[in-house]
Amino acid sequence: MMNNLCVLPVVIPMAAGVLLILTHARPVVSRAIAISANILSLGVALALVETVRADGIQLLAFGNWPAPFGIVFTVDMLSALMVAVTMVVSTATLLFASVSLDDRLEKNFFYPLFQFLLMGVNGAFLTGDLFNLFVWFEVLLVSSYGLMALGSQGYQLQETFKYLVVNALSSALFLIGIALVYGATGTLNMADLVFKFPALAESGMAGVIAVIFLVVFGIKGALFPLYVWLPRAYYGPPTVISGLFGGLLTKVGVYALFRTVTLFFAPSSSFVLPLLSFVAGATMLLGVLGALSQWDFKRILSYHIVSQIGYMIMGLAIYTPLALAGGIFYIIHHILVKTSLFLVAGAVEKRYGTTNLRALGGAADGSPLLATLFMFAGLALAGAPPLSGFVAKFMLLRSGLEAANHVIVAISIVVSFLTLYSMMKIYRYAFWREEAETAIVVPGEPVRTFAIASLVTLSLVLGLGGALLLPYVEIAAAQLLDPAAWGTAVLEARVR
Amino acid sequence: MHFAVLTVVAVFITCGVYLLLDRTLLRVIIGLGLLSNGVNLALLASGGLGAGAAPILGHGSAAIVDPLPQALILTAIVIGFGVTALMLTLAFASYQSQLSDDLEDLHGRLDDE
Amino acid sequence: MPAVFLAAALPFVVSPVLLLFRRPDRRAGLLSAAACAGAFACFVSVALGASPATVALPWIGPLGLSFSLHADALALFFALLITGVGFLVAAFATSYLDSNENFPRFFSFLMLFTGSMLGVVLSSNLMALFVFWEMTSFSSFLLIGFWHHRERSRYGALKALVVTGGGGLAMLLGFVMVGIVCGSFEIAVLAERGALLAASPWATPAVLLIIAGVVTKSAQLPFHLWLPSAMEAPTPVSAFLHAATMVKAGLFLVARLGPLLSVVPLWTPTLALVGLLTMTWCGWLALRQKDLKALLAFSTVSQLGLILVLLAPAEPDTTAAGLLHLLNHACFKGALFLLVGVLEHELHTRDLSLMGPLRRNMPFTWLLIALAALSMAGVPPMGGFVSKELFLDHLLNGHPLLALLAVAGAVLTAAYCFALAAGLAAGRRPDGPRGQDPSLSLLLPPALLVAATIGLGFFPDQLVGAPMAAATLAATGGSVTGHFAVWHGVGPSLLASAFAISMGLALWWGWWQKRVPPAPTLVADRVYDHALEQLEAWARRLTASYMSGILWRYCSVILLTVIVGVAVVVASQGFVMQDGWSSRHAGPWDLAVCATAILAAVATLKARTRLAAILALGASGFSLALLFALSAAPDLALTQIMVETISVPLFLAVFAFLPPYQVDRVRRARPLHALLAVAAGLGTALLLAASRSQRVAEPISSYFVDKSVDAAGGHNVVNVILVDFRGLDTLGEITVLGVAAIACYAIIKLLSEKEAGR
Amino acid sequence: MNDSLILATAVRITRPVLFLFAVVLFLKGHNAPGGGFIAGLVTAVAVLLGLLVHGHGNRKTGRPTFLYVVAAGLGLALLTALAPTLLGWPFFTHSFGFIDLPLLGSVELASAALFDLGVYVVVVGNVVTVLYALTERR
Repeated sequence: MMNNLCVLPVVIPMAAGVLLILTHARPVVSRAIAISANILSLGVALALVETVRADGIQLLAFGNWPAPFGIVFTVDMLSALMVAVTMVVSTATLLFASVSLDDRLEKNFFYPLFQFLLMGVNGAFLTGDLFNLFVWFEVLLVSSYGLMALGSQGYQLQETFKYLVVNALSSALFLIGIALVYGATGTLNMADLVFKFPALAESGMAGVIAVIFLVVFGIKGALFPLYVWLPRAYYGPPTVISGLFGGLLTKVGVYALFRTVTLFFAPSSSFVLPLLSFVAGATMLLGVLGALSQWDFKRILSYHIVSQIGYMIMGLAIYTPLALAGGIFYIIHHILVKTSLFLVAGAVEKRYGTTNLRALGGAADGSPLLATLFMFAGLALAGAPPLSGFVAKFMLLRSGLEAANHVIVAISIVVSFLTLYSMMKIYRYAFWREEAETAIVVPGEPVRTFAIASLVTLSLVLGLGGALLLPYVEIAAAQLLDPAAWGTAVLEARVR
Repeated sequence: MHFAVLTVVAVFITCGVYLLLDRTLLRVIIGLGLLSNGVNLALLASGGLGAGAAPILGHGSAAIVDPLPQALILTAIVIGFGVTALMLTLAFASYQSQLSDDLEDLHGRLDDE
Repeated sequence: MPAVFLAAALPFVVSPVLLLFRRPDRRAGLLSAAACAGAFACFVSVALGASPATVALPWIGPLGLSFSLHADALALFFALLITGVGFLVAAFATSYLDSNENFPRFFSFLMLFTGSMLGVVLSSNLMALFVFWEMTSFSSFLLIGFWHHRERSRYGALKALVVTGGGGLAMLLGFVMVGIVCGSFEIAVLAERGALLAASPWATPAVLLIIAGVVTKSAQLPFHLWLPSAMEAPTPVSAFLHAATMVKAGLFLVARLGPLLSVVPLWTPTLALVGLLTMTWCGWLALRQKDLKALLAFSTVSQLGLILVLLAPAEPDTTAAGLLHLLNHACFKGALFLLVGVLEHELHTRDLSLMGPLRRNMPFTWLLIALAALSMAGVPPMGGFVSKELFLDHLLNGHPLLALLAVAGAVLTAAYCFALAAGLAAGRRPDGPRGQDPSLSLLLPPALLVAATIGLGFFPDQLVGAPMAAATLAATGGSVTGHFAVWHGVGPSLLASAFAISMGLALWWGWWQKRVPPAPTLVADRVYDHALEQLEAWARRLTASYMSGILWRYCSVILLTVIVGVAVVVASQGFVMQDGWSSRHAGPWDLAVCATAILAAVATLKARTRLAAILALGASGFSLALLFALSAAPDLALTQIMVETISVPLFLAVFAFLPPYQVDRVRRARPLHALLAVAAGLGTALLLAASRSQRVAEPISSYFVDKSVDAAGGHNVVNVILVDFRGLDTLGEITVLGVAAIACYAIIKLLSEKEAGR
Repeated sequence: MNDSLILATAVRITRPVLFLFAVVLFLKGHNAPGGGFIAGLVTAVAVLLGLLVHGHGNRKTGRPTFLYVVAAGLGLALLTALAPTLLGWPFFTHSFGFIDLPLLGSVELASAALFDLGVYVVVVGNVVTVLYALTERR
């Protein structure tokens, strides 16, 4: 099915971004444009999800050039879901930012950078072309550099510089990977590669290419041992930006892993899944230990990003329909919950002027609603029932046990426990105790609370109403596990 | 031809990586520049280093070289250019606020203590 | 709407509604009490058969999860206990809490707990049971930490959550294993599939994991540590959660799953042994407490051990006895906690050794305490006597060593009960604080509970015989053979009972009365504190060891990962490389340009000044442009030249101002860096040659050459690819340029503003 | 003083040549080496030369004029790509045709050229913005 709808999640943010450059000096207008664009994209994304559910994979051959020659957007359920959840959290984040960001930052191109970031993220989720994926990665990265440095504080600048260098190295690796793929197969289209790539298995080239791409996406997705850059980088920018990054950016890397591993790497190299299983366990464990070592709200959350990514990769590594569905469920859950946690941190910072746990205190008395929201989100992150994290974790546990992968299951349980402990540590220091003296009342609290509450409510809905999302993630998992059908659908689609 | 070109790729990447692992701001940036030059050349080689005319049609019917890697390299060069500009800006701004070009001085804090 | 659903949902509905009350509004408490009463009435109607006992509620069907409720006699027994005690506690708390307390929050948490607890006992699905099980832990956390400005409260709350939450997670794993083995999570289905479980290799680990859940929740050895710390909660909470209900969730689970899990031989002996040891050891610990709440806490743990012993065999007679003692314990221990709360309220201390004589000043309070304590001591004709007789009876028929332990436990229990009753009567300090009996609203709830336990002593069979038999039938599928009676005739158990009471009396009189021994520090407590401390310290060291914040380390990690990964793959899978993919031979020009490029690259390493380094980079770029030109790529050559032309001045503009250039300031890691660099460079080149030499398919680019002129109207194929065939790449590429410009501008602008503001 | 005079003169002569060169590169791009990106860079070099001689002049710090240029280029490129969707064609479908003009003969009109123009504009906007940002502080 050729469908121009597929490109709208890229076009709308881009158009909005262009407009927002022009209106940058007028925050009120900018907010209105940005938020309406987001809501529009959200609508498109939901329409895409429904279209894919009803009619199967949606395609768009750009310039009317057929696959594998032109670039194709290949929208299966995973892509559509990722775009939809992206738009949900970004809308909430935007709402939050519109009442929390410093006026100076708002006027200095926060909104256009934000929209271009979304453009890159959505493009990466939708494309079916390896080099095009590289381009979208660059779009989202360069926007993230801009956002991360927004404010030009010393710490921020130096961490952004390091973040940039790490990602530039990763981009160079990406290009080397592409050179190897093109050199060996003469194609860049992922559907085409589904059929051509396995021929490389014999010579060992498939394995080499797999390692390179695993590292490239592992850097973006913050996998062991490649996540070293993340905690500091995410500490620098204003909390609301960290929130968007924490929820979204690493998930692009995880998405790329899900996509490429299922399409070519796992079918052609037997070591990929055991390797991922090991990496998943190490990522979970070291991430959560990192979180335990910290005394800052934002830093703890940053380490938990790492730790939680292990669970998603665990789903990929187990590689059964239930496991992949669980992994995708986990991605969606985590994007919502992690963003909402960062936003809570942002709201706390707004009120008390710090995120240092030792200096905080008494937020449960100062703003009980916020404490309630944190409690829900924190418990959801730890996988506590009946929130969204529990359903995802249950699926992973069950599939892990069914696949007799006992080690990873045991690690995941231990990490859940430590996550719970770590969340309660935050609660104990930031929300309990006597209220910190630095408390100030800042305007915009209701909007901030609304933004967080909407995400937390979604987490609750996905927990209690897991049956609503389950069919979608099951479709997504089934599509991932049948790359041949996916590839055929893309290659045989007719252009006008 | 491929031996010569591959040697250049190897040397560019070797020097690039070596500089990238330095602790001086400028050398890191130069390292990345060399690295991306090497990678671009690698992309060119992936299309094959055959004898052929430039991919501009209409001047006789001689065999032409693979045009696709050239297009990819062009895109990569442009993106690299944009990123380099941003990196220079960051290096500049970072220096202005920290007054050091030694990256080990810029290691940041592990936490707030 | 079925009454079961209504009753289970009521607390969850009331909980958020309560938050709408204003802070000092006691009506929040009344509403909670009303909710409990309403739920109680609903359960009564179910028990009388006036309403269906089963409600189907979907959750995630395909995963085997449902929220269906099933109120069989066992569940109803617990549900009535929960709502009944809940009603009394809510009523008590309404007048007990100081008027400046946050009533809405307190009762909201309390209702959340009540609902969760009802969920545990009513769920017909194992995973739903787990959901509510964990929710009781979370609400307990919030309630223990209710006075969160106190460090001890925060500590106790976290400890309770760590222990019960951790046990819960272990149990989750056990549940999922059982569910997979038996092919269902519905408890009714599971009960029939014990054979499947018994045959599975997972049976033993699964049972051990579930036992971990049980013993943590019910605070059995060695996890008894959290309950005493949880006593920092407001007293009504202690009475409700930590005496009457939550700690009994573990026991409920034993009763509920016993028939299924006892197919695994480990189940019964493990639980029975843990229960007995806990009963005796914590009885000893209770005897050594001066803090009344700590005494009651250890006594609770000890009593829970007793009940666990009775429930472990999953046989009808012992189960009935266990349930009876559970009911008794809820009554006398709930009453004791509430009464200790009254004492604390009146005397502002909980320390036994500081209290004045109570009998004269607070006669009613003392009387109730004494009666409840006597019931706990198992003195006839109180309710506690009836069930303790059954307990001793059960054990005297077993192994003599176990019987000895049981009797020792009974002796200790009797001793601390006398210490409680008689110690308070006279008081340690004649000059200690004196209070007076509180208002009726505070005395009535404990009085009702005490009345219940006395009633259970006189008319056990008439009062609860039938419901107990039904609950036992529901739990074990078997019928009770005997009757509950206060008088069994003279037998070994009566003798043992008499011995225990007299020995207890002697122990109290001869030893405790002389001097209260100092409260011991718990080994388990020390282990817990030390473990957490060490964990954090270790995590800190570990993280600090690799989270350096130093860029070259980041890059080294990445490079090392990819190089080692590729090397391992190549070493294990081999490597094919053929020549002949490059048909063009290098001419002198080619070689000259390549040599220049290499020289330029090496020069960047050697450059001693910034200018030289930048120019060397430029030179490498320009020679690359020449190489492009020689390789039939004129567009690339042009682009490269222009990019270098602009980049070099940019570099100069940025770096002109920096301090003198320093090369190789760090020496120590140089060899590693060189190794990584050479491996990366050489590796890339080799891989490239390998990949190119084994091309498996014709490249797609011939399509572009074919279509360029006719279908896209351009002769320069590269340009046509850029603006047409792969125009989307270019759209992304110019977006990168645009965003980079925005970011550069914003960074510099904000930097200037920051400096101007300084 | 003399140096800068010579430089200024050289630049005065070079800049128009460069601009013209840029135009040629742009127009030829579809059929010969060149195109929007290269033309944009050449234009930017011309601007750079001007900067070298004249400095920032009295350009007021902090006016993002050239970001508007970037926006215009991005907008143009996006609209060109978007236009075919209005007719139901996939995004980015280009079309081209030839018309006869006096003096110039047969001239190709291609929507791809419009897109390339967008590229050109963005490149100019980018380079000039970055240059100004990095040099205006001294």
